[in-house]
Amino acid sequence: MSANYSPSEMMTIAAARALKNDDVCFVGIGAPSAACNLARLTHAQDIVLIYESGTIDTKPNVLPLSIGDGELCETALFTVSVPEMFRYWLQGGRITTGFLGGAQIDKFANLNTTVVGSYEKPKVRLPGGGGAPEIATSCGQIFITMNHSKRAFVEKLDFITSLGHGKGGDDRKKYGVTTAGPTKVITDLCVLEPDPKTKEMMVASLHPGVTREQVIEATGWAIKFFDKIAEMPPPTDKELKVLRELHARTKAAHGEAA
Amino acid sequence: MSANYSPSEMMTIAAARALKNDDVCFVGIGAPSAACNLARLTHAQDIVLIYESGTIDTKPNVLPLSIGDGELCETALFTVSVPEMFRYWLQGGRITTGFLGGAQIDKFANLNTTVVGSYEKPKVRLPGGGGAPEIATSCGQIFITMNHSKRAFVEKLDFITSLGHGKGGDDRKKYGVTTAGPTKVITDLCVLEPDPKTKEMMVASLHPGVTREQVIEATGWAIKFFDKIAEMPPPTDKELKVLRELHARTKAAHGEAA
Amino acid sequence: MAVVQKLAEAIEANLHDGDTVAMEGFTHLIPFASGHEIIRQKRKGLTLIRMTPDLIYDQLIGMGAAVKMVFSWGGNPGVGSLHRFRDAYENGWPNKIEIEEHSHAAMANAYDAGAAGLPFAMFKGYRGAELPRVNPNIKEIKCPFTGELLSAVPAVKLDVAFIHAQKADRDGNVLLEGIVGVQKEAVLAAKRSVVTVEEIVDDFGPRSPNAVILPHWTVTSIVKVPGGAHPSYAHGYYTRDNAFYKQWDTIARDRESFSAWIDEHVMRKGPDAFAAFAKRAV
Amino acid sequence: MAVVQKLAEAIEANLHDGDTVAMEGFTHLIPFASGHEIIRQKRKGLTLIRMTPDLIYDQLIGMGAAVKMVFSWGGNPGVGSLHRFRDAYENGWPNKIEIEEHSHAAMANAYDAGAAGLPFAMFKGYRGAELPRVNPNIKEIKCPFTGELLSAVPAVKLDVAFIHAQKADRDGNVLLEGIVGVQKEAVLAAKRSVVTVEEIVDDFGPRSPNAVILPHWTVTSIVKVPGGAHPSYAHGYYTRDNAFYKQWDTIARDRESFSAWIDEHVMRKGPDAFAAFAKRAV
Repeated sequence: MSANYSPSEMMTIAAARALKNDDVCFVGIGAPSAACNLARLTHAQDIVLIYESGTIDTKPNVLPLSIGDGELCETALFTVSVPEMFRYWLQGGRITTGFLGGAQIDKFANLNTTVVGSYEKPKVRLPGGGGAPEIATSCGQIFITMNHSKRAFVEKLDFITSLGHGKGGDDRKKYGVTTAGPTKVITDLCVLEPDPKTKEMMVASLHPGVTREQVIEATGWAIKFFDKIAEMPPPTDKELKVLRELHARTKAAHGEAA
Repeated sequence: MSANYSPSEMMTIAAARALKNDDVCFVGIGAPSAACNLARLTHAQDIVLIYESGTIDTKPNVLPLSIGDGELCETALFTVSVPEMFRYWLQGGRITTGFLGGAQIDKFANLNTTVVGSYEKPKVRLPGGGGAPEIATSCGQIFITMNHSKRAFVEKLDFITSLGHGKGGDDRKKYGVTTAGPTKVITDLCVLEPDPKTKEMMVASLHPGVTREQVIEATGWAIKFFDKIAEMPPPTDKELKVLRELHARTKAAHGEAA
Repeated sequence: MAVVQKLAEAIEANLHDGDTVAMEGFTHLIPFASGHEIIRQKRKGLTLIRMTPDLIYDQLIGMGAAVKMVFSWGGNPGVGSLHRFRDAYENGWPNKIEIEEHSHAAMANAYDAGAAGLPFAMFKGYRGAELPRVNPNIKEIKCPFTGELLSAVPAVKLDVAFIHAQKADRDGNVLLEGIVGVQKEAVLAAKRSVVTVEEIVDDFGPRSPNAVILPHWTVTSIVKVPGGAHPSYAHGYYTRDNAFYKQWDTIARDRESFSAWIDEHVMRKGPDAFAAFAKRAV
Repeated sequence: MAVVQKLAEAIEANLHDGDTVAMEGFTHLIPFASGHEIIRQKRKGLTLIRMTPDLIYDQLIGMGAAVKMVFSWGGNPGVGSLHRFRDAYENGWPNKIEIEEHSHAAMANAYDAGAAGLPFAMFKGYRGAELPRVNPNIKEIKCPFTGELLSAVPAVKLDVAFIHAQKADRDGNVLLEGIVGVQKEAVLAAKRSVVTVEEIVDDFGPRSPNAVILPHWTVTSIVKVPGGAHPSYAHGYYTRDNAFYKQWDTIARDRESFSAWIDEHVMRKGPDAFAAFAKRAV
């Protein structure tokens, strides 16, 4: 085990560990992409990775900068059009686990990636939802990766870009949604999971060395903890090695391309 | 010019002549397929032929027995799935001329390929509409090829499989249809075209040697003639040669396959 | 996750009496070997969905496997009638069957909707045509922006899809090429799927990035049956047996010659018999 | 029927002030050469439709070509904001622009519906999401069979579609390979289309029967512009210039450096300048 790792590496590794060998993942750029490929290169070598650019069962050697880098297509089993991706594969219910992130999250894991401030007169105009609104409802379950801060973990979203557990309980069903929704929020401090009944996201495990106070301090709502909190095992040497090699290859590839 | 040709050859040749070099045709099996390929091998070498099996811009060396013979795919520019064929290409309005035929036709060129007798208790259960209901309304215009007989050219259809000019006039518009519909019915005796106003199909030309009486006798309604009737020029030597070679190649290919 | 099985095992495990099934292939890649195995296993009460019933459903219907057929063009392509279907529908031999009739566009869209997880398909269809009068599964919907009326039909939802393809790889992925019809849609619209293939390869090798592939986690069972599409065909392997399609008209025209043919060519044979047709490859 | 032209002629003939256009390419094959020519020809009042506006629309918006943008994800992929878009939308520089915002699923379906000749698209979308509150072009429809509620958006209908592809042949057919995005749909949903290509060949040669092709009678104008997708990429020709995407963040962050960049790399250059990027092929 290595003591020298960053909180961001711990977040990626915790997300990778949550993935199973038979998962079919709808992968986003950034931490999700790193986590999914780390899982593929360690304990889940048969995991199927799908990017919304249409690339199915892809095995990139370097992480893509964009959702449609050539690497994804070149290493994919096959590539479909974007309408087919969203119609047959996502809406068709063929994905077990989708990844999302956002600028803001609330206690029911609803997400905002649209605006800070009002929609009509935003303080900050963010990129928008992209695939998120339908990823959130069509995948079997959702994993969310985000850095933990009061600015991001808020009492009330400025805009609901994608549905988490709505107002809690079985609120998803009201919208005709039958999938599980967010089952894990993986941050650089801890992992949140929904209370089975209220669906409020609560701390299920802390990363090594992280205190409850740190989490409380970094959360914009009165965050709750499960009765039994596990401590996330630190990254193994292998996990760190594979992740760092992946990032090094990526950095070299993207720099050289200029 | 050759005097030795059959009425069926004249029908195919008359249909071929009606096709233009820049037509994009939705081709059916039988006489339409022979006519379209004859046109391609004579005066309209750039004509685009599409079969509903998904084969686009195909140049078969022998006529297909089925709508999806391997020959069609092997000689096609490309082949799409059947949903794409009906959605993007037919419904998308990308076809100039569609071919239809049927067991029964009425004076407004509505067609029946579904049942003889009642739908629920048919005297003869025919194959059904296949692509016809949407070909009839989505193509720029429709050519119909049928052998001329009282049993086929009827006062009233047992079942309306596909729309021609409906009850006449601008009846097609009532159904939200903006395409021209049947502009020619090409038989083994003559060519019918719609009256510009009533849209009743009337004799526009007679095949060589065919009399008005023969046509009247073979039609189940009181068929009308345009004021000026042309006589269809007989097949040229080249047309007959190309058509017969096409049929000979086809016969050899289909027989040998056993 | 696809498993490689024997054909008898695959049918046994995946198909039950009363199931709603599609055996697709638009002229090309029709899964005849699966059809014959279903006849041998004497399944009953099936609802058979197929755009063009073709000989494969004529054979199943003639053997009493079906109670309902959903279709859009019920003939022997380029030849004439499906006599066994007509005998069942018109005369109730060997049993009565119900029909649900659509157009090709309707069924192609209904498969697409099934694959896409939608409850129904919409299209510009049936305008001025009479089928909506006799088929209650054809309705209208209105565009909420323009007011235009469109046709609606229920999505195809299957218990089992049967298809035939050129190749599977060791991971259980399936490659189709040529006239691909609605096979991908049928498999994606089904709870279970049985895919017979010409061959199983280690790797598909060099190919278009946009090749038509069904990945392993969408397929239930893979069975190697070379020639398994005969008298239909497999692009790149063997051609359509157009002469047999013509002969079928005589074979199926009466009940005795049909029964004799099935006895000789289906009941007394197994899937290996199809290999003889694969060998005639061109 | 496709004609082969110079880029300046193609834009001149096909694009008019006030048109509704899409320049598509999902990360891959983005038609930057056409975008630059549109800037040089100073078109105004355009409605720009694109799932991911990317740098191509950031450049057009920064030069005042657009009055409206329809989109589903408006960032610099993997990098951050589109500063010129934000400056126009938040501060009205160089002019105000209106936005119409959708999800990817909505736009992908809307392109599909446009290609299919439908007036609208339906999908299981926006459930529990807030965009329908602020976008009147998102409505609901009800399945006439199950009563399930689905989202509806208008089909994409374009005056002109601009795409970049690998190859055209002498007949004017266009071949795309790799991440094909919504380009086929964009062309089929458009009245006119301008396709820039890496090369024009006599014949596409051996290929999958199911290759992605736009046939000549669906294309208005073909222009050979090697490297014309840079800093995006062309599968089989050259890779994405990820470093430039990162540099753009600095270039576009302020108005002066943006204007200087456009002046140097767009206004003082022509389509031939893109050939330098094609040569960096891997």
